[in-house]
Amino acid sequence: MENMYLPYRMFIEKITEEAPLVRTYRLKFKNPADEEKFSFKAGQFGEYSIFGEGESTFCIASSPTRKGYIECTFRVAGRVTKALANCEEGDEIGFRGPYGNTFPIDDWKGKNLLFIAGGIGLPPLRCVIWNCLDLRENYRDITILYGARSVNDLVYKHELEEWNNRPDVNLFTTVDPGGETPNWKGKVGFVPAILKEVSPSSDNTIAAVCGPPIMIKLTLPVLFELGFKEENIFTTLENRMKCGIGKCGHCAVGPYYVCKDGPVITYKELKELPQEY
Amino acid sequence: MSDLINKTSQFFSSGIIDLFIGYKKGRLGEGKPAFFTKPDQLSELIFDENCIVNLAVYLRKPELKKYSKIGILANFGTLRALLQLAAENQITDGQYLILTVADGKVLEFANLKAIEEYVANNLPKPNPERLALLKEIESKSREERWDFWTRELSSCIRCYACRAACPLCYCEQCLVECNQPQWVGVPPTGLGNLEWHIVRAMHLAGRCISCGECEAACPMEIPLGLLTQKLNMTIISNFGQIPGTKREPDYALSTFKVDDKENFIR
Amino acid sequence: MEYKLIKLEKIQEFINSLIATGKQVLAPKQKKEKVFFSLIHSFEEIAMDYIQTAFSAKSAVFPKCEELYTFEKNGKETILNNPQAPENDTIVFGMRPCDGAAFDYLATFFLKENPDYHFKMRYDNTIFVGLTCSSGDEFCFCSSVGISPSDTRGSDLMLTKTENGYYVEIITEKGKKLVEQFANFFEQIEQIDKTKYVANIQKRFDSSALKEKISGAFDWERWEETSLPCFGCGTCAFSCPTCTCFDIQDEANLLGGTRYRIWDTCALGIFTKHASGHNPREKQSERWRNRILHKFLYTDEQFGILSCVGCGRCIRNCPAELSIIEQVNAITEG
Amino acid sequence: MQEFEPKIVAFVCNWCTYAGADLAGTSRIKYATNVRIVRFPCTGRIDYMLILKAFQNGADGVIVSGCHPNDCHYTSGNFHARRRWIVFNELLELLGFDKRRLFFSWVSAAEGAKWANLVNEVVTEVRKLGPYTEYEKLSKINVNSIGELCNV
Amino acid sequence: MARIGVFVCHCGENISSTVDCAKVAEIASNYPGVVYSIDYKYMCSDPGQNLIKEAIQKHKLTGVVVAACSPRMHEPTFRKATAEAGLNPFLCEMANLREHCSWVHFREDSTTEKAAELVRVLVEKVKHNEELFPIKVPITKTALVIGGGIGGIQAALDIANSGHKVIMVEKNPSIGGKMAQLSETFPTLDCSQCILTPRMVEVAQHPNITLYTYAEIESVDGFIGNFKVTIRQKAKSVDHKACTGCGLCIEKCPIKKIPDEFNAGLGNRAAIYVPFPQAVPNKPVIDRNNCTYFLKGKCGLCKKVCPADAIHYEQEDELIKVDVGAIVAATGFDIKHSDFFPEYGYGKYADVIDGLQFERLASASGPTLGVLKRPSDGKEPESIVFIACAGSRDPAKGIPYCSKICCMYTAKHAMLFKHKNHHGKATVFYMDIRAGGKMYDEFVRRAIEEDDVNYIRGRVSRIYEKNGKLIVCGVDTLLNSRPVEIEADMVVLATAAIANSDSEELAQKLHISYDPYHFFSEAHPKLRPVETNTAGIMLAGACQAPKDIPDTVSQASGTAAKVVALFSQDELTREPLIAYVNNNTCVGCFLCQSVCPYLAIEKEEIRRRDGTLVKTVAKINPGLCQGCGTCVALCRSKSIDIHGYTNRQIYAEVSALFNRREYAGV
Repeated sequence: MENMYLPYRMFIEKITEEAPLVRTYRLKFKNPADEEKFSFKAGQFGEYSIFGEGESTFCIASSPTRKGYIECTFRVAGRVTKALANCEEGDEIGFRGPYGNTFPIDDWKGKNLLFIAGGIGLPPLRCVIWNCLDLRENYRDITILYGARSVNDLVYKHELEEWNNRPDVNLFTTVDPGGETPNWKGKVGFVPAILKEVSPSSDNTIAAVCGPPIMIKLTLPVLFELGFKEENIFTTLENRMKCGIGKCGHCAVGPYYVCKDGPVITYKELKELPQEY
Repeated sequence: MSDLINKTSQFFSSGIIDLFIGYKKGRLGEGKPAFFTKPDQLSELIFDENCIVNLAVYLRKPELKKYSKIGILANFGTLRALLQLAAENQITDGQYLILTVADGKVLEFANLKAIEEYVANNLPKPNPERLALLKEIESKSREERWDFWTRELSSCIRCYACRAACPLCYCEQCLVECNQPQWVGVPPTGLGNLEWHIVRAMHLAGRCISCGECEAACPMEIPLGLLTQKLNMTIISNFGQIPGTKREPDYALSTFKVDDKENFIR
Repeated sequence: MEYKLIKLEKIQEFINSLIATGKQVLAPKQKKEKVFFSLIHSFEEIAMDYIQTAFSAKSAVFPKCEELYTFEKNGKETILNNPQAPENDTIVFGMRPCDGAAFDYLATFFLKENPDYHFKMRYDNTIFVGLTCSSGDEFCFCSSVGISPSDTRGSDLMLTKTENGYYVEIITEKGKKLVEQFANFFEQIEQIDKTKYVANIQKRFDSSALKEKISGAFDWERWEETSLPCFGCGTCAFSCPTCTCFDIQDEANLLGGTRYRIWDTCALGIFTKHASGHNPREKQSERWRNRILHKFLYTDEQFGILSCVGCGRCIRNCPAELSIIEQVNAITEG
Repeated sequence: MQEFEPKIVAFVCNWCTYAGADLAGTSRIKYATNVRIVRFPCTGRIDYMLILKAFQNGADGVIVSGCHPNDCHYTSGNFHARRRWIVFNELLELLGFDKRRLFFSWVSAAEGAKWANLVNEVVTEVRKLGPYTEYEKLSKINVNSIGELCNV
Repeated sequence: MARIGVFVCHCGENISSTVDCAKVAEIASNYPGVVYSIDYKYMCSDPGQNLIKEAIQKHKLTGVVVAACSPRMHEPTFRKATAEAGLNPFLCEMANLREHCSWVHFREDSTTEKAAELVRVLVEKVKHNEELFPIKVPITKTALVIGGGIGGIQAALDIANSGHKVIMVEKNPSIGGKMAQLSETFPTLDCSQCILTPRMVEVAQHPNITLYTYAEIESVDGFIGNFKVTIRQKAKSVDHKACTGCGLCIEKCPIKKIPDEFNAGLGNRAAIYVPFPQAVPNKPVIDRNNCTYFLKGKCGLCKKVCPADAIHYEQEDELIKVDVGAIVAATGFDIKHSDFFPEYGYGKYADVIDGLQFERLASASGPTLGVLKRPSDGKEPESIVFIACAGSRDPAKGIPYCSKICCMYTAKHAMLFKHKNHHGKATVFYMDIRAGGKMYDEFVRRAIEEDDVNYIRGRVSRIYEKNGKLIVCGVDTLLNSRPVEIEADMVVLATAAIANSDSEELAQKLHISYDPYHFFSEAHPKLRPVETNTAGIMLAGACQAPKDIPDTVSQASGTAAKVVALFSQDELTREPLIAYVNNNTCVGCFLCQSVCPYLAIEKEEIRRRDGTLVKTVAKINPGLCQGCGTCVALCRSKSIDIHGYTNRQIYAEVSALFNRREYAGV
């Protein structure tokens, strides 16, 4: 039997500075055998270890279609993320996972996809966005609406550029009023307002929303107004987690363990849960 | 008791209080904490020397914020805790309606100054049994003492019930929850446990009002109150400060005398 | 099922032989006012007459401080090491049937889904010897949660004290092996009717009424009022035989260290607190509600088992004298 | 057999003892190499927890030193520190901690020789005591322990 | 992301003779986070510093550890070099390989091992260093001088002459202080008022000085460069703008028998009065406690006679708010009075007087116009006994300190007496003669040798009256403690100099510390003798400790220099190594407040956007904090930390100790 708490030993292949205190690490397996048996799906997350400091939970931000590495994007907040931020390219860290459920992208085949993200909420969706883009033929329109507090706070700036240039993606980027720069070509305004402005069709469309709670709270009514059904709105939950495998109890919301029954959840399911997230 | 109940119910009916924290009969006949929101519940209200829980511990509960004025039936430890909390800027004069029962009579304290006077006049002598126990431990050899505490403290499961039960452990972030740096090892190893109990004792030195709730709450029967007691005795004998007797700041460790005596500095 | 008898005078020899053969015997032992499960070095240390230990014996399979793994730092490389499996069998001796049921629950919880390496390592290595309750107190309520004071669930061997000695029911293969290994202490006996040796534990609440009410109890308006005396010490959870929550913590220096899992509880405010400061369960009443609902609703939904076994420890240990029985009755009364 | 070389940490204030140790250097007074100095602004800054951490990290002895009473650069930091030490010392005493390994001293900026002597004395005394193991043993207690939930 | 550079200095051979510097650099290169490591002969030389600067840029260093001499020596050098390379200077730390290692150990493995470990400790520390920026505090270039004695006058003039504004507050109706009361000054015996009054006038006329007499300090807030002071201008009842100082009111005032403070009670004054003829300002005030109008509501004579209509009974105390950047406390001292010496009959025998009274008797402007007349009957004394150390150096009296000025003025008094009465008999009882000072000992010798003053070393046990004479009983310790009895017509006690009775109150208003005798405490007894612990508040004169005039004037000029130095900048730049509070975790117990020697911990209210109070937390005033960190160690929840010595930094240092595996090759 396997000690599920033992992480894979990974090394940092590449560090990208995304925004103030936000970084993306590309991780590769140290042991080729580990890489061999490892696979994951869009929406899953993992526990990233700095030995001696602890573990921190983030989603896998790269697409399962891109093999040989995983990427994570994190904001420096606590003890572990601070220690992570102190790492150099080539340094070793631990990773265990993948954990949790996935976006049901197979069920989404033939549908329009609407991704709405705010701030550091894009990384969980980036995974599924790339996954769908890499399987572009399976889906109809793909619309991405991404907002951040300021231009500087936008993450994945290069990829936003790339998506913007792709004819098969409708990208809308926006920054909060006052966060724009003189060269800013995107929109200015809060995500819910821009969503209203863009007003995508809800017909045969799946919406995936990820971002700060206040953004989600204000975006949902707009989605309902646009005619989205509760079961077609997906989001990901972020509770405090420790074990990742439904044992330690930290992330439990009633009988629902975010780490194993989530983190991907439809609004319909979310409504049924006790309001403890 | 009827006097107490009558008075308290008057406070309710005249709208002076809308919550009263007192005691009712517990499983072994002793008083257990009870919260009264209506005068008709007050028939259960009791107060005697077996009402030992320090009710001041409840005052920090966010659940109590919705009550406009709270009355509290204070035993001696609670009174001292209230003074100490006032000295530490945690409660203000007049914030609570404070009652106690002395010689069968209900006393209502007009202000903290009145509590100060009452406490000054009624300070009990240290419990001789506890002193004897402390003395017994102190008379052991250094190694025996180390062994004794290592064994006792190894029982600790780090539930922090001692902290939760202490009316003066009100920090929003306890030192053990500080992880940058991690001052105290969280795992309940012998080391982490020793560190925790050193921290607890040091943090209460000069602040502990000797209510004994920490030890009473300890599910592992660790005599941890002896540590705080010892330090309090040190503070009193060296610096003359008795915690929980003053409503203004009076903390031996934040002041000094040029001629403080010590014999261990080379 | 096989039945044996172990004479009163033999029990001492039996225990001492277990110890002599290197088994770790965990048995009730008196400390001050309370009885705790402790490692026993000889039979005399055991407190055989007790109603309930202050803590359950769950530490036998779920220690309060357990190595998940160790790591050594060697330059830029880290070497990870699995913890060592215990060398010797552990015997949990003299646990109450409620605890047996609790171990049954723990096995389900830890092993059904994402089986837990560390738990299994110890669980497989542990033999549970139950002891029928001949008496109970007003805090015992196993019968209210569908467990009897002579329940054999979760035990490998079940002992019942009779006039002639301890009547032994061999429940599992593990138990059988142990009896075979120490056969000379056991006598063959026919099955007997245990009833007269078994305590009568009153029903403290109506479990069917509870079942009816509990699913909608999250929004019950009296949580706050009924939990006011709780000051969040967490003793209920730490002493609970079925509470499984844990925290993961590292201890290390620059050369290496250990990743531990340690007991934790939802009763503490920091348990759910996010790094951002947001806390899904901000108030003690919410944490108290979570614990009650976890025991009586959530594990039922998850595994079809109530995770309260009616041992009464949380009531006996509560410094504010809150009672889970009173709480449940309050819920059922509405 | 090689002689035991104790590991000594010194927590010193910047203005007196650190300067005193500097003076020992400029005066070329030789003393044992066993000591490692950690610099603080003032003895008032020295947290008692750091003393414990030093032992946890393998120190066999700890020196805490600062300005003589009345000499504090900040006028009263050492007085506050002294009160804390008095209380802390009592706690260690009750706990049976091996206080022979903890040394408090006042060393002024002019007392380079006193500093050197202090270090040598401490090294000699701790060398006699041998390696400090009590603390290390503590860190193993309870790890994976199934039955020592309560030590009777 | 930690990218640390380690620079190991040989310091010529100072380090490299006992430490294998190359080895240290090599070991350090293997420490986690170290990306560059090198040793060099002289790191502090220009090429050495360039090495650091280049490495910072080339290797994008995020931290620098210079392993060289004591940071007390070259920390500024290397921090400056770091800053020049574009890295925040506070990301540079020094490991002390010279004073703490190479110079104190022999060349052996353990020395190199120690050196490498010292480097490691600093590497771990510097990983947690943060960018810090000097604190800038704007400065209001106005000084407040409290006290108009010679100390205050000197400080005020020096500051004002440097071009800065000065506000002087004097509690009496006139400036001048104690010096104005003296007859002559030692050791030159020049007339005190003659040398003082020009200075007083200069103050009054100086365009940069605003003078508030008959005024007190009500409250002081703020911090260095930014004090907000409220002055209470006591009601003078006389409009000084209108008053011409003609003196008619004083003449006509019916209440004339009020003991005169200026003459130490030996003369009388009126209820409306000018303290002394040369007073500045030379305009009267009404003493409301003794004025019939104020006591009984009628009289009004002064108002009637005033030709300028300057008498305003309805005047009220006025609170004046001023902003100042520095404060000079020059409040002077007092002497022990009356029944403190029952054994000397002071207060019982009119002819037992104190030194200040003697000054007034001897002064040409005094109540006797300079003729020495004894208070009881106005006779000129033939024999005077002077008793030095009356109260001073007497722990039993609670005054263990030396009052410093008495030896000198007693010699002066004896001399003055002898000069006025050549046949008089002057006897001095003394414990020791302390005449350290330029021309001081010569002065005392002159009294003994030229003026024939009889000095008896011994204490006086008792004085009693016999046949109209005062019998002074003492011993002569130089003659086997033989009892001596001296007949005297007058006895002068050199009573102890003590702090003003209101000095404690003022110290509390100023937030400065004071000693057990209520003299104000200087920041450092040797190196910062004119500053207090509260930045921006300085001392001048005897409010700090008993002082004579030259010392007072020197200190006042020193203080003025400090003030002027402060005012020479528009902003005060301070090292940012100060404490700070984590508002999220502070619970506002404020036990830290009393631990701060600088009273830098204030209360701050945390409010929601809608204005509701969340909590009150501690706040460190960056203008006051000096960075001792005592509050940091006291704070239970670790809500206070200190830049430069943060908990994380020090913890990392301690954790980095004793990891021996790295030294396998040593």
